[in-house]
Amino acid sequence: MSSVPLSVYLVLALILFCIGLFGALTKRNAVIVLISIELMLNAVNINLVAFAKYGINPGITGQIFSLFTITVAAAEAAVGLAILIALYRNRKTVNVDEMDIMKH
Amino acid sequence: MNPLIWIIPVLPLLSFVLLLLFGRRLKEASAHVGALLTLGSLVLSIVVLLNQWGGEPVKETLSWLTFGETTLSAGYLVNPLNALMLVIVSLVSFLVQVYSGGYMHDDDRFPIFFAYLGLFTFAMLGLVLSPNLLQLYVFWELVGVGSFLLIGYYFYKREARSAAKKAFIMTRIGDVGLFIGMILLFWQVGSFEFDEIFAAVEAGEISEGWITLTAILIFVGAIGKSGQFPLHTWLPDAMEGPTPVSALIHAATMVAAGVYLVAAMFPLFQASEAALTTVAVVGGFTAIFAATIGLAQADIKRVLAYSTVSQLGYMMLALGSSGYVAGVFHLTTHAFFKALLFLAAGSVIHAVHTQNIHEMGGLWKKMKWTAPLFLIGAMAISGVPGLSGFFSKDEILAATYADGRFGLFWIAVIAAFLTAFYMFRLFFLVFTGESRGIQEKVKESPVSMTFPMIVLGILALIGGLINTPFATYLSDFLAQNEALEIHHHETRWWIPVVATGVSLLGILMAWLVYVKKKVTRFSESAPDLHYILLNKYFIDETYDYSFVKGTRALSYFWYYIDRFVVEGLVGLVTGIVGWFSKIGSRFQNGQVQLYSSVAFAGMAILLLVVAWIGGYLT
Amino acid sequence: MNGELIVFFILALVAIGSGILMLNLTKVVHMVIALVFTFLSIAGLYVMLSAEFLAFVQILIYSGAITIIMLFGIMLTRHSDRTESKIGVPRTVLVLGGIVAFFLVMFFQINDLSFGEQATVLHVDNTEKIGVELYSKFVIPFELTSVLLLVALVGAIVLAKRDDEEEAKDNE
Amino acid sequence: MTLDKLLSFDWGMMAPEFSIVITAILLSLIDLFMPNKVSRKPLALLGLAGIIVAIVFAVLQVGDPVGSILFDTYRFDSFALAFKLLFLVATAMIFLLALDFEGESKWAYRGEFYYLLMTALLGAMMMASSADLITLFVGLELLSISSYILAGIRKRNFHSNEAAFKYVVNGGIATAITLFGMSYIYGLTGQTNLYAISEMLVDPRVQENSFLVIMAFVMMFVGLSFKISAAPFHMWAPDVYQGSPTPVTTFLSVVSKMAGFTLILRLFFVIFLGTQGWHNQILLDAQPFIAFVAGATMVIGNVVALRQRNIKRMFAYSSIAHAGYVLVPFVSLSLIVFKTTWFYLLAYLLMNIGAFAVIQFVTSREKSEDFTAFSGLNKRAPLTAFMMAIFIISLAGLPFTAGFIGKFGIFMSSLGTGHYILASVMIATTVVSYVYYFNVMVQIYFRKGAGNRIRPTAGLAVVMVICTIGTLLFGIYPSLALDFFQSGFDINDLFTPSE
Amino acid sequence: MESILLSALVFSPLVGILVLAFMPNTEERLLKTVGLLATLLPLAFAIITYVGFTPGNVNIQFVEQYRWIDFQIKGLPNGGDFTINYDLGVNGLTVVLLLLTAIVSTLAAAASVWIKEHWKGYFMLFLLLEIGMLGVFASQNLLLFFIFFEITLIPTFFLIGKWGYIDKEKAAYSFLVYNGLGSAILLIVFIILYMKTGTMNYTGLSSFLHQPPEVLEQMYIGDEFRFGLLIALLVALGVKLPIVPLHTWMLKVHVQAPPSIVMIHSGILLKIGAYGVYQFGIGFFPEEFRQIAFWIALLGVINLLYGAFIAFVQVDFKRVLAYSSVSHMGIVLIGLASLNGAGMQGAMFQVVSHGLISALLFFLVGLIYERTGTSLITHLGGMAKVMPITAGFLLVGGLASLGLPGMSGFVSEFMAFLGLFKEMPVLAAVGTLGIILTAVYILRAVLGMTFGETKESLLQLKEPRFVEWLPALILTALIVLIGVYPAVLSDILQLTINAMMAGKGAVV
Repeated sequence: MSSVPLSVYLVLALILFCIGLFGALTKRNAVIVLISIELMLNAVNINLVAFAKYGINPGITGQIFSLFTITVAAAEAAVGLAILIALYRNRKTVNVDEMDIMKH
Repeated sequence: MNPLIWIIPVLPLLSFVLLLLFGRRLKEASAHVGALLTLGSLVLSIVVLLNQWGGEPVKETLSWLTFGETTLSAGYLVNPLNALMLVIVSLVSFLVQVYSGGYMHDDDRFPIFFAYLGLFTFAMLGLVLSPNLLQLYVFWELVGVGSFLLIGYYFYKREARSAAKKAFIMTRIGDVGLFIGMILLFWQVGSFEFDEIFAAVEAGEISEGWITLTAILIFVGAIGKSGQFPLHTWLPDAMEGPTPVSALIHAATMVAAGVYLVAAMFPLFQASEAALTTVAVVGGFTAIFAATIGLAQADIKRVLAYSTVSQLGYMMLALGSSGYVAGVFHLTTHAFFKALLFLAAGSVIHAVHTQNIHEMGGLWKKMKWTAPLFLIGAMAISGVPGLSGFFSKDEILAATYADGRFGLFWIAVIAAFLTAFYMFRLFFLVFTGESRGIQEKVKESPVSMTFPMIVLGILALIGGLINTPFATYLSDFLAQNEALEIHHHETRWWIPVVATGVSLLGILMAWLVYVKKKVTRFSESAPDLHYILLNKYFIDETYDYSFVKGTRALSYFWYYIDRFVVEGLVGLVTGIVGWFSKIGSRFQNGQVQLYSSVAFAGMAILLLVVAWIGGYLT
Repeated sequence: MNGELIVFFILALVAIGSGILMLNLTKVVHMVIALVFTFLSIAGLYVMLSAEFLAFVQILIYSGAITIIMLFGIMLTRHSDRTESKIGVPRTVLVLGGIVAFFLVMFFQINDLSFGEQATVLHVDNTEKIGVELYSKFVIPFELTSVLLLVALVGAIVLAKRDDEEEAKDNE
Repeated sequence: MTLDKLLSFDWGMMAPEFSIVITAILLSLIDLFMPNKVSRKPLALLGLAGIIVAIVFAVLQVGDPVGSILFDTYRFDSFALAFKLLFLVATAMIFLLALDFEGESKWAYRGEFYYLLMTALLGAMMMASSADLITLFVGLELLSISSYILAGIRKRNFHSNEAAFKYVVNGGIATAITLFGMSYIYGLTGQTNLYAISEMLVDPRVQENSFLVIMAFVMMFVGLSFKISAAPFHMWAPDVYQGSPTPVTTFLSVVSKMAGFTLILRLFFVIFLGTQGWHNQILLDAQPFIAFVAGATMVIGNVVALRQRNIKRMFAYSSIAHAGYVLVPFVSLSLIVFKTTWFYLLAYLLMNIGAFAVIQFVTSREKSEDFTAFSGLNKRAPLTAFMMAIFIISLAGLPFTAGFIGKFGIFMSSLGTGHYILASVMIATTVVSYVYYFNVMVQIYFRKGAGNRIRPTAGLAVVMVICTIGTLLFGIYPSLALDFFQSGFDINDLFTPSE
Repeated sequence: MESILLSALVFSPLVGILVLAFMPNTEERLLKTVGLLATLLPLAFAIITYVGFTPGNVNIQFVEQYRWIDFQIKGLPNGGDFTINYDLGVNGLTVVLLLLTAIVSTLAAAASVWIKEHWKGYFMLFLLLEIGMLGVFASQNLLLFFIFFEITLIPTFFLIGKWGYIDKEKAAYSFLVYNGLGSAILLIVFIILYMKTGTMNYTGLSSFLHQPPEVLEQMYIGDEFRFGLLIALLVALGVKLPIVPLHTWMLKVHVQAPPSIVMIHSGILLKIGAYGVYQFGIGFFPEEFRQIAFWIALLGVINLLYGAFIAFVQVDFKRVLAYSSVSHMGIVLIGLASLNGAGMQGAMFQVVSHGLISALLFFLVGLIYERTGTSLITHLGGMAKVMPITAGFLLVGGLASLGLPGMSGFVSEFMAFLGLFKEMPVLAAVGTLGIILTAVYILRAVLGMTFGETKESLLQLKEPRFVEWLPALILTALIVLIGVYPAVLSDILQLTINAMMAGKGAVV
């Protein structure tokens, strides 16, 4: 019986998720926005791994799920960054709030 | 015989259709076509009348319209009253058409005029032949249209336009009364047929209240058509039409249709004392009311028009006093002498090209035929003994007296006096004295015009003989109708004396005022009263300010409601959608983080609400 | 309070602290560095959760690869190093409100969530188990992931590659 | 697990997916070894051929029994097949659009475009064809990431860059939210297999935490709502649709959206209805919220579209609105959902691809995306104008078009279960939509436009004609599609766990 | 039993559309001729149908039924059988309406000589519109009705928006949105009925709906729900009819649309609303209808008076006629609300009669507008001098419109009031005010245009040629025919209406 209960991990993940979300929604720098999204995905991973150990039906599946998540996150980060670079090349900016030529 | 009856109205219809289609080619011949076809009707009508003498009523119907389990029929009915009316209508119509051949000679829409006359005659004959209320209503309205078309014959005149419109609308107000009355009666009886209605009344199937209500409503129709107060104002205005039209429609036939209607529905009226009283009071009031207005008018046709209104009131008074025969009798004689008067007036107008009696005068010598004929007419209407009007008026007075409404009796007597006065005022101003206007070449009218006048003159002279106290042919004839209970009232000896007295007094007064000039004219002695009379008691103005302006105001009110409230609400809805659209697209400001924020906030709210509703937030 | 708990709290504090730090720093590079600490402490947590292989992967990929490419990104885009938030108050309120609400709702639910069991066998042959599962049960998503990585690779190249001169003119 | 065991599965059922994968790989290889300056047009044709092969395989599978590989990580059932067919047909037509687009701008000489479309399609197909959270998630991401790249593939174009970036950010957050939800689902049930999850839901330990299940449900739903651009998660869509190359826009608005719906259908219906039937409390609780989302989507999509002048943006809002319509049957929770949704998506596919084909045609010829580019189209290209009119009429849901029957079906499902308010909202917003749809018609038919006669290329023409015929055919005699669906697909398959 | 006559009738305009599609769009005369000829085909079929119809037979005749759409769903109540048939047929009422549609369409096609441009598109849309109208009346099931109903929407939108007058597009949108909303509500009601009963066939539906709750048990539709459906139906059809205050779109259409289209619109399209109220409102929910009959009659009276009052102060003759339509549709409502043989038949007569009369009047408006470029009453004073025949027709039209006996308007007005007086005499008496007001505004407008001094601007005008007023002559003849001998209609209508009422527990 571990002395670290499941709920504590979950709360931690929740906090990280919220931090990531806040960053993604408010940070002006596009790179930070992308990184914040990575943080959100990390929070998910904590959940998955914690559930894999303390969940209702503990098993390796959670860990495998988080492996996939990590991979996908990496791919997403790479593509996001590539897009950002393409954009930067044209517009010379990475400020998210300046990317508004399409609106209304 | 029977198969021929339906031809009577069809002949004028044929004339209408033919002239409408081929009038342009027929030109002058139109008058002949019209007159000949009407003559055919006349001849047939006389045959029918003779057949009715001692014969049985004839009724033929065809199914016309079915709904639910009910079948409405159309057809014709001949009874003594109808037969008499047929003859009057076709006779006057024929004479007027002959007359018009001369009178309208110069008009370039000559054929149309005769076409309209044909239409009118058709409608009038159809009305008379109707065996049921519905069919009567149909022709009733058609008659109105004929009248409307003919009043508006000089369509380019503004006055003609408004007079036509007024005539149609005023009579339509009355018609609605008839319409409602007829429908209510239908739901009481289950039929529009006269005989079935009378049978139901007889059998007491309808309650007293319903009888009174429907009878009065039907009488409202008669008020409109016969120009009774308060719907009388259109009739004098209708004089904007050509004079032969006035003679035919607005003197002899159509306006008498109201009287005819009451007469035809008489068993219904008889069953309700209140209805009869209404008829009598309205008639009596109209008789004296219109007579007073007639005193002050300057237009020859308007004087005659008010005279007509007044005389129609007389007839209503007679009917309302249960004087069925008196009413019908007066209707008949009135048709003769009033048509005569109008035709004579037309002849005068034809000659002097004015209608203002103050611009006439001294025509006695210039119009050898017209003047004596007019005199005959005037004497007849004034009730000079021996002429037709004397007998019929006498009958009315007797009936009124017998009915016991003494107030109305005295009103009738006064009206008789006034009638004599204004008729002879007219006569003296027009035919005696010196010429007051420019009348260089006044010529007597052609034969085509004088001939009908002579015929009518003879009838006005002797027409009264059909029902004298000594020989009650008409009474007996009408009494053949079994549905009626005709009262024979004893003629009191003093009534004819009083009648003769007042009429002679009236003539004398007129002679004193307008020939001898012994008595100051009314206009000078009582200018205020004269002013009121000249302006017809300001009834037109009152109507104008109340109903016409009121309707207009109401219309504008609704129009603005429509424009601003109804459309405004629509505008509001579209405005809200548009505003929402604008807000929505403003929100879409290109900031990607805003997009996500909105989405996330949406999710948070969603979760909160789920939690709240689900009761998990404890 | 046992040692495990202490370790957990330290790691958690580091993770959260660096996260908050990231939010408050102004220099972009600093932010990224702060985040590395978060990633690292998360790796530590994985170890505590009997996921050694994952911890390893976490360090390799997040603290390593992703952080590095992000830094490259920062370098490549050569923008001013500093960044400050310029978003308006209403939106901050919207975001904060949303997040707080979300946090609270979730927090009350997971606060006392416990199933009282744990997979004691997880520690044993952790990596091997993962390998076996991955290549048997999850072979289809695994292969699909390979396609995905290929796509990401191609995409990243296509998008980030500098164009030929000729193509450079092809701007609208 | 041994190789024998692995090989014992009936891999043949994956034939459509395999054809797509193989084609994608082939394309990338050929592209790699092709000389730089050579036109990539043949690649498109090859891709098209690959899709047609896949369609053939798929059609041959119609009526096959339920099959499963490796614990449902791949699952073959009628539901999957029915929707996969739609994806395949749609993508085939998008390839034809892409073929035309190539001529207009040099970016498209690259082969990536085609095989990225292929992989995106593959992702969508996997989303339809799996009953395992992990596979579903990977499929979703495969679709998403391919789409991000496709949106930004005109990399010298400001709009394209911006669209791609916005898409990545929004998509990333959506992914995170979806995953967060999935992690709880996994955690509470300990399973990733949908049927197993469904069974676990009745477990008392899960029941205790049913609210967390709802939370997870909502989060997954929200994440997927991004994909189908349902309000308030729709805001990225207009920008991304406007900035992306038109074939990609078409793909996003048709295939990607349909995949989203497919995933939602499978995920929620299998999880929540599988074991407990139609009266699952969780789903019933969630009903009003889906209804709200559907209503908001219809309102916002249609109302905001009124003010749009950019034709692609206008159709972006239009497709948002259509997402709202498709969500309506979800609320009604009856078996009719599948049939109506499927038919509506089929109709939507035809009319929307058709409309976008015309839009691509007109905007590329006019060099303008303003909706006035359509002015006087009936003079310059009468037949195209007529076909556009058909698509618009269908989108507006007027009769004798597939769109009408589709809407009719949706009404049937919502009114049959008593969702009168939702149906009323749908009706009202449909009427609003008439205004902007007919605005385009007014441009086409009432306004005088300058310019000469223009004619579409063969690829475009084929797409337009197919879509027109389809729209009319399924509008006049919808039984063609309905009977095909009825006889070929037993949708109860969905609820039959594999052995 | 299997006759394709009705299909042939409904889709016969397609022939014209196809022919036109392959014609060059510059040949004005040719296109107009073909357009006109194309409308003769449906007219011929309509006449065949009318002649072939057996008035004594109460059943639906010329039935066509094929399986069409099948939303088969397993595991639902009703056994999941959601089949919708292609289902045509006529009864005494619809056969008349079909004939009316064909006649008015042909005459409107004749009135299309005044169309100035794009004749090809015009006639194709025109014929499409005719398909829609014919279909509406020939349908025997709700979906088909609805489809044809909506079909009329699209061509009308274009016909107004492209060939109308200055403010045409606004009018077109107004038309579209209002009618779209109306038909949308209609669709909701239809589908609810469908889902509750599993059938869309009129006969099937009404027999289902008239079963007592004991028989149907859970399937029985509650009374309050029925009221809801009925009211929704009335709102939906009220837009089309139109019922105040849902009428504003119609004014725009009447003023802005080309005369030929207004002939169709006012002559036929508005009548669909009336037909719908009769067929669905009374046919499906007679008991509920009876309970709200007073309110419907009240609405009818309001329509009647409201339209009449406002028509009185309009300066544009087209607007007078537009409000006059509002007013006349009040009579339809009155007749329907009375729920007895007289009233219902009156309403149906009014449908036909107003169709002819408004077609006539709008035809004349077109004729006049073509020559004078105006329809303002004050600009047209004294027209009778230069165009006596036109003025004559105008007068005839006006008189017909104000319900002059001897013309069709009277018969319908009379019967409607006859019906209402039996049920609600007081309300009916108030309504008769409308009879007077109608005379007032019609005469004001018609006499204002024809009588009086002739305006100088009109002096050069020439009377139109015979062929030009031939349609007016035909319409007048029909109006008079029905007015003089209403049995031509009543014989064929009566049994249908009786059957409807007898079956539905309404009092005959």
